[in-house]
Amino acid sequence: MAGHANADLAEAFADEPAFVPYLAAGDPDYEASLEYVEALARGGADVIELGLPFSEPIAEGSTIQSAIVRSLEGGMTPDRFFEFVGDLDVDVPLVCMTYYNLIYQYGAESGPRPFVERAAAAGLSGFVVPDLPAEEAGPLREACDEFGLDLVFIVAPTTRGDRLDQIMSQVSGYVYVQARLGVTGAKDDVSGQTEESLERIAEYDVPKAVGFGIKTGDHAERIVGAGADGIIVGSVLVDIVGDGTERGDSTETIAERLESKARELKQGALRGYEQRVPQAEGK
Amino acid sequence: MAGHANADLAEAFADEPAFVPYLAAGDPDYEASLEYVEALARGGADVIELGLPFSEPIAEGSTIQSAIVRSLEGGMTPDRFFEFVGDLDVDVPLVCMTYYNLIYQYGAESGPRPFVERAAAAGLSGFVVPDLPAEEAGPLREACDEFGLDLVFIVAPTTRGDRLDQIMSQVSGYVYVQARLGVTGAKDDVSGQTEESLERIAEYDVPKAVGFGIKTGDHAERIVGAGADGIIVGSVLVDIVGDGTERGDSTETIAERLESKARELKQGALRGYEQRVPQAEGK
Amino acid sequence: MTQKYADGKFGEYGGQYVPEVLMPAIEELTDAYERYVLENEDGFMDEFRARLRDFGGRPTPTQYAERLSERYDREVYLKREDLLHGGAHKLNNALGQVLLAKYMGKERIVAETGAGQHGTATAMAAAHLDMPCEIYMGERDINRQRPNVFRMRLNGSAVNPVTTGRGTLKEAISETMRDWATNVEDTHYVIGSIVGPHPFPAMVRDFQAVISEEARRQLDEQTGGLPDAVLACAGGGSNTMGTFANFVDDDGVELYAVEAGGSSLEVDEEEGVAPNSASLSTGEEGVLHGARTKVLQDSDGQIMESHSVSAGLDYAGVGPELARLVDDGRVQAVNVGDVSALEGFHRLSQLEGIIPALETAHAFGYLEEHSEELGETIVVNVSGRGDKDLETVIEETEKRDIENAPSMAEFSGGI
Amino acid sequence: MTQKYADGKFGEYGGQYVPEVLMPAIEELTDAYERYVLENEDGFMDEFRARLRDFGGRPTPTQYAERLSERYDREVYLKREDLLHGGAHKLNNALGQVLLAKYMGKERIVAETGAGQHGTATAMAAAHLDMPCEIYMGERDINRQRPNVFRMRLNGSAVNPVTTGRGTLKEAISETMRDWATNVEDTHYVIGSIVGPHPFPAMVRDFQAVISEEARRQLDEQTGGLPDAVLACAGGGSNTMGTFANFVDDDGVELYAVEAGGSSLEVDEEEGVAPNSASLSTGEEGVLHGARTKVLQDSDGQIMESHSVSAGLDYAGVGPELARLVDDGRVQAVNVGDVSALEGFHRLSQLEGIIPALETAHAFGYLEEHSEELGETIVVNVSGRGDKDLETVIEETEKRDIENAPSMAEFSGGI
Ligand SMILES: Cc1ncc(COP(=O)(O)O)c(C=O)c1O
Ligand SMILES: Cc1ncc(COP(=O)(O)O)c(C=O)c1O
Repeated sequence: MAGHANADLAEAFADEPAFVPYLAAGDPDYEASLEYVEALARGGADVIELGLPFSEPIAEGSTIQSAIVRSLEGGMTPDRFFEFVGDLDVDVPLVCMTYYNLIYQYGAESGPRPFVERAAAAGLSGFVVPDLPAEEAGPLREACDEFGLDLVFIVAPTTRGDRLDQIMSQVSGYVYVQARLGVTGAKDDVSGQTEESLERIAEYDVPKAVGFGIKTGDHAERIVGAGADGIIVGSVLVDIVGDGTERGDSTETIAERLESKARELKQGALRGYEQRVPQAEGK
Repeated sequence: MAGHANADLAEAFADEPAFVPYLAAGDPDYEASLEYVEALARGGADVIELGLPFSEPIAEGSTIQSAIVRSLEGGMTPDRFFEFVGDLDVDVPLVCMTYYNLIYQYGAESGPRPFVERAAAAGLSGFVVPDLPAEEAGPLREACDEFGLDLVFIVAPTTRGDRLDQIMSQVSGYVYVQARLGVTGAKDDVSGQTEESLERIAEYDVPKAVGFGIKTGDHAERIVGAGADGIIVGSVLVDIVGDGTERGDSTETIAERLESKARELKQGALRGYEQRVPQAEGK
Repeated sequence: MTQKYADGKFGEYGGQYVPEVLMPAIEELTDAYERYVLENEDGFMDEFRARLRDFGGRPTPTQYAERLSERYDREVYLKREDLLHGGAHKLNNALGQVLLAKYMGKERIVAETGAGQHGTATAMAAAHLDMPCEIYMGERDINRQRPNVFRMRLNGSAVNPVTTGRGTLKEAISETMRDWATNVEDTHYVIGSIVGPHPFPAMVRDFQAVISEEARRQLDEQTGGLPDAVLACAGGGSNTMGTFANFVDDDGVELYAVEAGGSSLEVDEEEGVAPNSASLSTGEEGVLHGARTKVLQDSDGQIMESHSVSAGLDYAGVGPELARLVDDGRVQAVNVGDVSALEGFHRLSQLEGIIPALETAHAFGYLEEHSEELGETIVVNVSGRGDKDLETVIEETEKRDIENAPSMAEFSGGI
Repeated sequence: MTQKYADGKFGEYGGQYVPEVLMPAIEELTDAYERYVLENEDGFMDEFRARLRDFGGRPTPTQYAERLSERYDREVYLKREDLLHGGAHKLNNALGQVLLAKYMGKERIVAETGAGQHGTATAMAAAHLDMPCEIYMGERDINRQRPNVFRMRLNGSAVNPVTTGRGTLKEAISETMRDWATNVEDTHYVIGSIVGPHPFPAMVRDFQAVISEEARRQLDEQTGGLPDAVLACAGGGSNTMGTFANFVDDDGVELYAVEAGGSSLEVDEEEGVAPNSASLSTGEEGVLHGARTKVLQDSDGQIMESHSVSAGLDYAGVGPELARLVDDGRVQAVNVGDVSALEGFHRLSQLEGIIPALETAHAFGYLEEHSEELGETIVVNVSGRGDKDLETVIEETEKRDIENAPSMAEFSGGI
């Protein structure tokens, strides 16, 4: 574990591989979105990444962009987001995934502290901020330490050497291992870069959650089999919300689909872990 | 009279002021055009200027341009033109008004000679070539001398000094005194430049015919009263042809109108001459 | 050529707020910038200068504007970037970056474009240097700027429509960053102004600084001195910083960044819309497209849609260096609205025989309104020519009944 | 600057075949030409040169074309007149004549235009020099070239539609001569090419000769020598003679005037139509618009309607000096058809990042077809940029299925 360990996030990875789903809060509207997030929890989520939508999501592919547009059009704002967190009936840790400008602008005082304070009060456990590199993360890291929240960083296939050290010295909770180049989005294959990435960061003592492109239980199985401590899954779930909404399906139907997809992914992860444990023990 | 005096043109100005009407040959078609030219002769023409249409008539205003387009569309060519002259039943001298390129291109041999030879054979008396200045007129002048035809030149309100001398040394038949700046076209007033122009060339011993803009018997009267030896009238006659054709009037009707307009102009010229003769005698 | 702020920070502005996946590329680019641009390694800057001269047509003149000078009773000079190949200052930067990409061994170019000026400049540079090129452009902009789309296609570039959001420049930048994040290893992102993460703001400024380098020398040749005021329109701010860079140290020279005041400086928070693009004048500090800078945003920090009659100024952010210079009081952030810009457009066309870009026209709007405060000798940057704007001018002039315009009646249906 | 044939005769070509009413103006102009242009009286030529530099953007570069050089395995250089203010070589002449008119005390300018390039150049020069200006343009051309009409209007010129004949350039010239004949005392006629009565052919050549003056020097700076071949497209021939003038005495330099071969070199005598504009290659001696020269005419001497995909080459005559140089064997009269020109247009756009005027593209069509005969070092004049031609290119490319063109599908409806 790295130098920062403020919240309960790492614990979620302690016993078995963690399933970390993502949804944009408020997609397509506040009420339905509460149902969907709760369905993920029922389906076996160990941590949930909740997107607070920003108007310029430069790290997202088209699926999550669309979710962000729907959520913004539904009236989502930072304050509504904190309300949303309060209204959620789940008992897994929640991570806020958003862009730095929203964190920076929040509250009267300039800088990230007011946002973090409010997040802590709302019961959030940490943050992922895709446009905040370690070099610029000082003030947010400090505020997280002050309020006991985790700050998750993303490690890309291209991250190496000094950069990797710097990120690893700042991360807490878990590290988000980006499985491939590019932006978020479900893919039909598992990136060959995953194992290589996991190997590169093996020595660092922090849970490693792999994301970007995971779509099925099989993907999850293979990734956990390759050594991941958890899987992060976003676009395929967001698609369930988006497609169902577009087709006019009921909230319950969509929630059921999410729950069963979550189950599939969690089961996959567990299978991967089972394959691995004996091997690991064999070493 | 200048150094060149080849044909019978000057004679037409000898006894009384000459009325010199213009029509484009073949406007709007061959047969009707024959009638129109003959009507002018009946109306009192002393010389007739027959336009051989050229595709780029840079010295003509819109009225005569339109006549040229009609005539070309009716199939007029240099050879048809000579036929036309042969078919005409009039006994006044005929002057061919055209642009230099048609003269230059005619016949197998390059240069103006074949055209002039053919014109002489057809019974024409001379030429007016608005885009041929005295400086470039040598070859045509020579050919005219060879075949006994006149070469009329235009003197503009801006022509003075050496240029005037040079023109006057080349001209034969009559000099065409351009009454105003610009291009051909009927006008509602008589140009004040006329008297000045006539004065400028008074000393030269060649008949002076004034043209550009003459429209009525009154115009004609004033211009001859001011000392002109003749009047050249085009656009107002071309308009009778153009308007009548457009309205679908019969060839006879149009021919009658031309004859009566010719009469009006000729009478006007005679009135002007009568006013002038006693004065001239009084001097 | 200024070499300031090579660390990528302009006071609190600047930085590198980008997804981690891009950081290695940005570090590689920073390294290349320092070596090739700042140190002229392998003669990069010499080649860049030579190509700007032979392909781009540099130097562009600094022209004494007789009739404007008479009108305002002061000496007005025009820096003629409208004469640069492609018709705007944009090529200085595009050519520099595509050439740099070549030096870096990249095999593919991506770029965003709004009005299409940066896109066409990049497509020209890419054709010239034989680099495959894809341009991202908002779908709405594609429909508004068809001739520029066609020009890019003629130069052999692909034009990728961006359908997210409102389909304009802001979304195109985001989308180009996504492409870059996906193809970061063989691809260089040619950003179109002094915006984005370091080293872009410094690098684009250095490529554009040739404008003020020439203008300063040319004015000195003609007047034996420095101007009292330098005016340039500001969207992202590349022509502005290019025009200012070599005057920043001359304390006696006042620098005016003229932004698009649009139809009003008020914003509609509800709609997330600013009816202007005056981020320097009215924006708040924030993080957009990789840099901390002045941004048009609502109180939550969501970026607003900007608006201007000139598509090329229509951007919610501005270069971090300009933000800093404005805070420092070194640059005056001013603005004029759509009407004043249109009047400026017609005035320059009629009085000087130069049809300016609508972006450029803003500077002439400001000159008209404030000439008396600008001292004796004034340099105005003519950042581009207006051929691309003819349709817009017809429409916007008619709509507003601009006083000094010729009648638009016969062109009502467009041209 | 060549000063040959100041007497207005080029062998049997040239002369002054104009209505008498114009002769005094032509004599006055000849006098002014001799004093101001040939003798630099009152520093006329110095002022002209300074304005060409500061307003026009001269010198334009002579650029080494890397990819064309590679393609043809010889050294290809481009003289970049496309970078001149207004986007074509036309301004050299327009600025010279409007300035001359000022020196002559004239108070009004008239000009003809076909495609609108000479009209826009004249309108720009007139605005710059504060001269009222009226442009005659065929009605059909007005409808085909709306953006150029609008540009002239923006610069404050009146545009007078010419409805006679077929409403194109030929008729516009005739009509402008009529205006001149009417207003000859205070008006100067700015003719657009090296055509018309003396002194126009010599004078326009002298104003355009700056092209070859620069190209000769610039090429020498880059290669230490002269080119083997110089190519320029020829309509009336002003850019051609401008590009050739300072090479005419260099016997080792072959000069190629590339005319528009249109769709065919055959003529339709019946219709009075030549489906090309190749008057140098196929025309016969005749008199048109004030000069004896090579002319597309039928056997009677009626002038034919010419045709080319490029409006600016679409003229039935050609400058008398070029006619003479072709007869003398000093200039090679060659031509390429519409298809070859369109391919040349796309080739230059894609390979060099320069979108040329369709007129210019003819020279590149010829280069492609005959590069092997042109020696080691070739200069091609890029007489103008192609922004004005985008609509035409879409239409004509689609119609013909040009091989090297990008797909026009998405632009089918026009842009
Ligand atoms: C002519 C012109 N001027 C100015 C601008 C504004 O850009 P910047 O502020 O980055 O120079 C643009 C952008 O397209 C432009 O085309
Ligand atoms: C770009 C360009 N090149 C060439 C020409 C042909 O004219 P000239 O032969 O007189 O140079 C034109 C005429 O409009 C033109 O616009």
